[in-house]
Amino acid sequence: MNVSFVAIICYLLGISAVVGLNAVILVWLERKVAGHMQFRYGPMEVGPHGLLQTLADGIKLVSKQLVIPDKADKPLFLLAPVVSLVPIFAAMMPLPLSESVQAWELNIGLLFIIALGLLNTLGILLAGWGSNNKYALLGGSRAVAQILAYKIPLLISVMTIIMMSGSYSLRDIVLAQNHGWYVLYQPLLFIVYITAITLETNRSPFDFSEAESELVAGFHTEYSGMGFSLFFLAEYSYMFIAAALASILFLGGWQGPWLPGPVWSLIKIYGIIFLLMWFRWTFPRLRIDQMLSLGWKILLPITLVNFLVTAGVLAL
Amino acid sequence: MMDCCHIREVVQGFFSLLVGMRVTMGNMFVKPHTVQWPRETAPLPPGFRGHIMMLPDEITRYPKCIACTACARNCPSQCITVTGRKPAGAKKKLADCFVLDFTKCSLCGICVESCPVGALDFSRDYALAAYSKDDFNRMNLLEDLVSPF
Amino acid sequence: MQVNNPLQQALNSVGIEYRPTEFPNIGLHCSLVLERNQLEPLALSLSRAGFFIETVTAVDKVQDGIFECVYFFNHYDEALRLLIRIPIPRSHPVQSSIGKIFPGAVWHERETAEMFGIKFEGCPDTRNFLLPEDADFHPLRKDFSGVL
Amino acid sequence: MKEQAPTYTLEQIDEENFALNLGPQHPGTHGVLRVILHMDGEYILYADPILGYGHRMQEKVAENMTYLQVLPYVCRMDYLGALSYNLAWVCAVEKLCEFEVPDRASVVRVIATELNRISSHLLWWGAYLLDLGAFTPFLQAFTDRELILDLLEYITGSRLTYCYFRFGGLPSDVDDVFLTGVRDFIEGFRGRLKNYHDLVTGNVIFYHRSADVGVILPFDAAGYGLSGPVLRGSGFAYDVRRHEPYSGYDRFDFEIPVEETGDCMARYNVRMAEIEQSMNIIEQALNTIPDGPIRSKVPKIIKPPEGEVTMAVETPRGELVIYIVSDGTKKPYRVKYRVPSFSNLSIFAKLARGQLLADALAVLGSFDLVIPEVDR
Repeated sequence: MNVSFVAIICYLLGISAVVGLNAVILVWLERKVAGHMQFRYGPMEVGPHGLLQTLADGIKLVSKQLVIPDKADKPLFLLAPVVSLVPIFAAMMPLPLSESVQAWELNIGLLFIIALGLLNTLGILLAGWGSNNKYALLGGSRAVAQILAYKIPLLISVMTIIMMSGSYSLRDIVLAQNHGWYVLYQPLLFIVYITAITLETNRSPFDFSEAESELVAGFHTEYSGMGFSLFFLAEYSYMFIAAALASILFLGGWQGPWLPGPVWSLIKIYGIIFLLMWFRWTFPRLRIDQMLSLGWKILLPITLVNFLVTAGVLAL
Repeated sequence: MMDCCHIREVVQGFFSLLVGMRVTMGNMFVKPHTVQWPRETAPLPPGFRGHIMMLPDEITRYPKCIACTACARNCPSQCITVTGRKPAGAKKKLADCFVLDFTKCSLCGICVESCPVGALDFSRDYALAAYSKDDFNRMNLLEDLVSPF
Repeated sequence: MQVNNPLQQALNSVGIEYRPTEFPNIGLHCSLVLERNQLEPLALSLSRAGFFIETVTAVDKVQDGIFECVYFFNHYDEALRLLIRIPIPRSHPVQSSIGKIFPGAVWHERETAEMFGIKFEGCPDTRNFLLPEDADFHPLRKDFSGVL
Repeated sequence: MKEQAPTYTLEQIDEENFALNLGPQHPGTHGVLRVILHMDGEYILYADPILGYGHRMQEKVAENMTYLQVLPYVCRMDYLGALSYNLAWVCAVEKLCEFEVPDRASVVRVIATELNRISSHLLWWGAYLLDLGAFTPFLQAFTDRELILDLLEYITGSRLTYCYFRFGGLPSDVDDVFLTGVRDFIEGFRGRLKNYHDLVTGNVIFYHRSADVGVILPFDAAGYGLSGPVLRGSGFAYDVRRHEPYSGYDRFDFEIPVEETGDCMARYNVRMAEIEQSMNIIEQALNTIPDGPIRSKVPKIIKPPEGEVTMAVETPRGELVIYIVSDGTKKPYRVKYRVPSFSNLSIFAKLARGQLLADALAVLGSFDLVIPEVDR
């Protein structure tokens, strides 16, 4: 780890820029995708085709008062969005966009990102508990209930990939796909993985912790202004990380003909994000117990069987 | 056997999701139905019921209203106030004050139908906006017409 | 009329004569004026015959000094709208509840109770319903002026 | 009034449980309905609906108005099926005063009311899916609903709270533009309805959210006085249009869709089938629409004879009964609206018991409630 202090600062600044820009683009993209799937245009007023709408919204949110409920647990209430957002800066460090564009080549990068991803749930739980609101509490408890249901299939599918590539390093995993992307070998696992990251990023059809027709706004019911926008930022950044992992694990990361590596990476990442948006604007929400049985009764057996079969094939 | 059914169910369920995704993807290639107001406007139908207005007589440009108060009496919301006088030398009464409280009006059109001389009609004015309520709770409908008084 | 009319059977079983009315004119198949104590057995027999409760309401006949409790029943298989009127004195407005027989009647009775000030004895829930919780006026009475 | 708490037993309620105030401002309750839920985690132990936030005392209002003046007010109760209410009131007064209605007017009334029914069901379809967490169906339904609103606006002049029918007929005739517009709409909509089924009906998530949720047993239906699609989902083929035909519904050939299971899925299927039946009715009406006058001679001031009248109409939500007592003056002596949503909602407390919160909202959505109608 011969990364100098200055380099870390530079990378953090770069990551902040990626986080901010990514959120601006994704919010705009989400609204455009939603609009066009629903016979609407989406934002059109601020900037060409509403490109600057997110910026305008961001300025509005920042300038708003942060209302703290009287009976809320103030430290937790204020800490929750921060707990949600901060791990993202760390989690983005080991993500390679190409062979050379990577903040920190970490030999256990995959585990590092997955471990930090759990902190998002902690943020949601803190928000739900600290708000002292029944809807928020239900949202927070739902987020915790769903962790196990998706983390175990997720981890097993990641383990399968690790077994195939023989490395925890994201860079090595991509390089191991020189002869063929893993999605070609493991299409079923790819579907499971996409389902799991939909769950992980709390997006419809699994947006239990903020189910707006049931829990008003779930864990962020009481948040306004900056607190709310931090959660928003965190949500879209987690989407970016999850999609980047999916592209690295299954779609060969930056590999692709003609175009340079980072472009391929971004195309794949945003392709997967578009898929997640497509899910969101198509499906109704599951019920919480149905999600649990989906996780335990469908995803887990698939990944386990797949794991054993892969192990057997590799051993031969 | 149970497991076989279970797997088939899962696979069928998965394909039903793809069918739904096809529909939303298809939607993306349909031209949006939004009308970008105010740059575009939707056509107003011929029978559009805006707030009521006074019709002038074709020749004299005086209001046709004869101040019979049929509209005011039939109005379910009591939002019309009308008074009339007889100008010197005229046979009929003419309205000298016709005030509509548009904040109460439910746009049912009973006043227009009950008018015996056809002095009332719906305007096609739909983009109503004002800074205060006063602009609408005392709308003087005789304003634009030539007064006989 | 048919003999196997469920309404006829239900009425006969509690000893009430079935007299159909002219349906197209007033929209009813049968209209009865009953005593207060006749209601509960009739409701039970109507329930057994498969009738459903349409509504419970009242009419304030202020000149006669009575409230008329009005019950509407109908049948799902054939249209047999039955209207039951029960006059109760305005000075002592008490009526027995059929909420135990038709659970849906509870809401109608609560509404009637607060609107007319009729007390439904045995109604499982007597809180105010559509009016504010603390309202103690009865707006549908004819002598209610709207001024408190 | 003396207050007495409900005598239901809440044996499971202890300090582990909590009360959740659902509404009156909640995205899942479609209006100002408030339900106090006593919950154990996500499970509902006991639900207590509290009404009256939109109460306007419609019945007293009607007592203080002439028969004509009540007309625009009835439509304000059910803003989604306003023409059914409009029709109920004019039919009731016509029955009371024995006015004639010309054939053409009756048929146009049927066309307009059925269009209104389709638009109401479409809105329900979108809103129900919104309750289940899907957003696109809502706007998918709205794009088609807009077309209906355009058609109805063309004849009635307004888009939501229509006040189109008059005693003895209609205020204005319909022209060919409207009739061909309706024909075109039905033709196009039949094709688009397939997309609706692809997007939602076959969807496995939707199926699991709706099937076996909120089952209404046939026994309960009569006890709670259910009607409309909520009832027909439980196996009763009761439809006022068939049982007590009004406005010439007996001339049309249509089926009453019935499902046996009584769950949310059954109510969904009934409504989807009803949209198709309504289209059949409209098509028949378009083919048989006679020429002739649209309004019979009716006195300017309506003064019905002393007496009373009961008029039942099938609104998109169920059976509406209007009961008018006339004392021979210009104003009704007593008006009672028996509204379908009121009775349909009354079974909710029973169904919600022991359900998950998400299911309870699905049940609420499947009832297709219009709260101003419940509150009147």
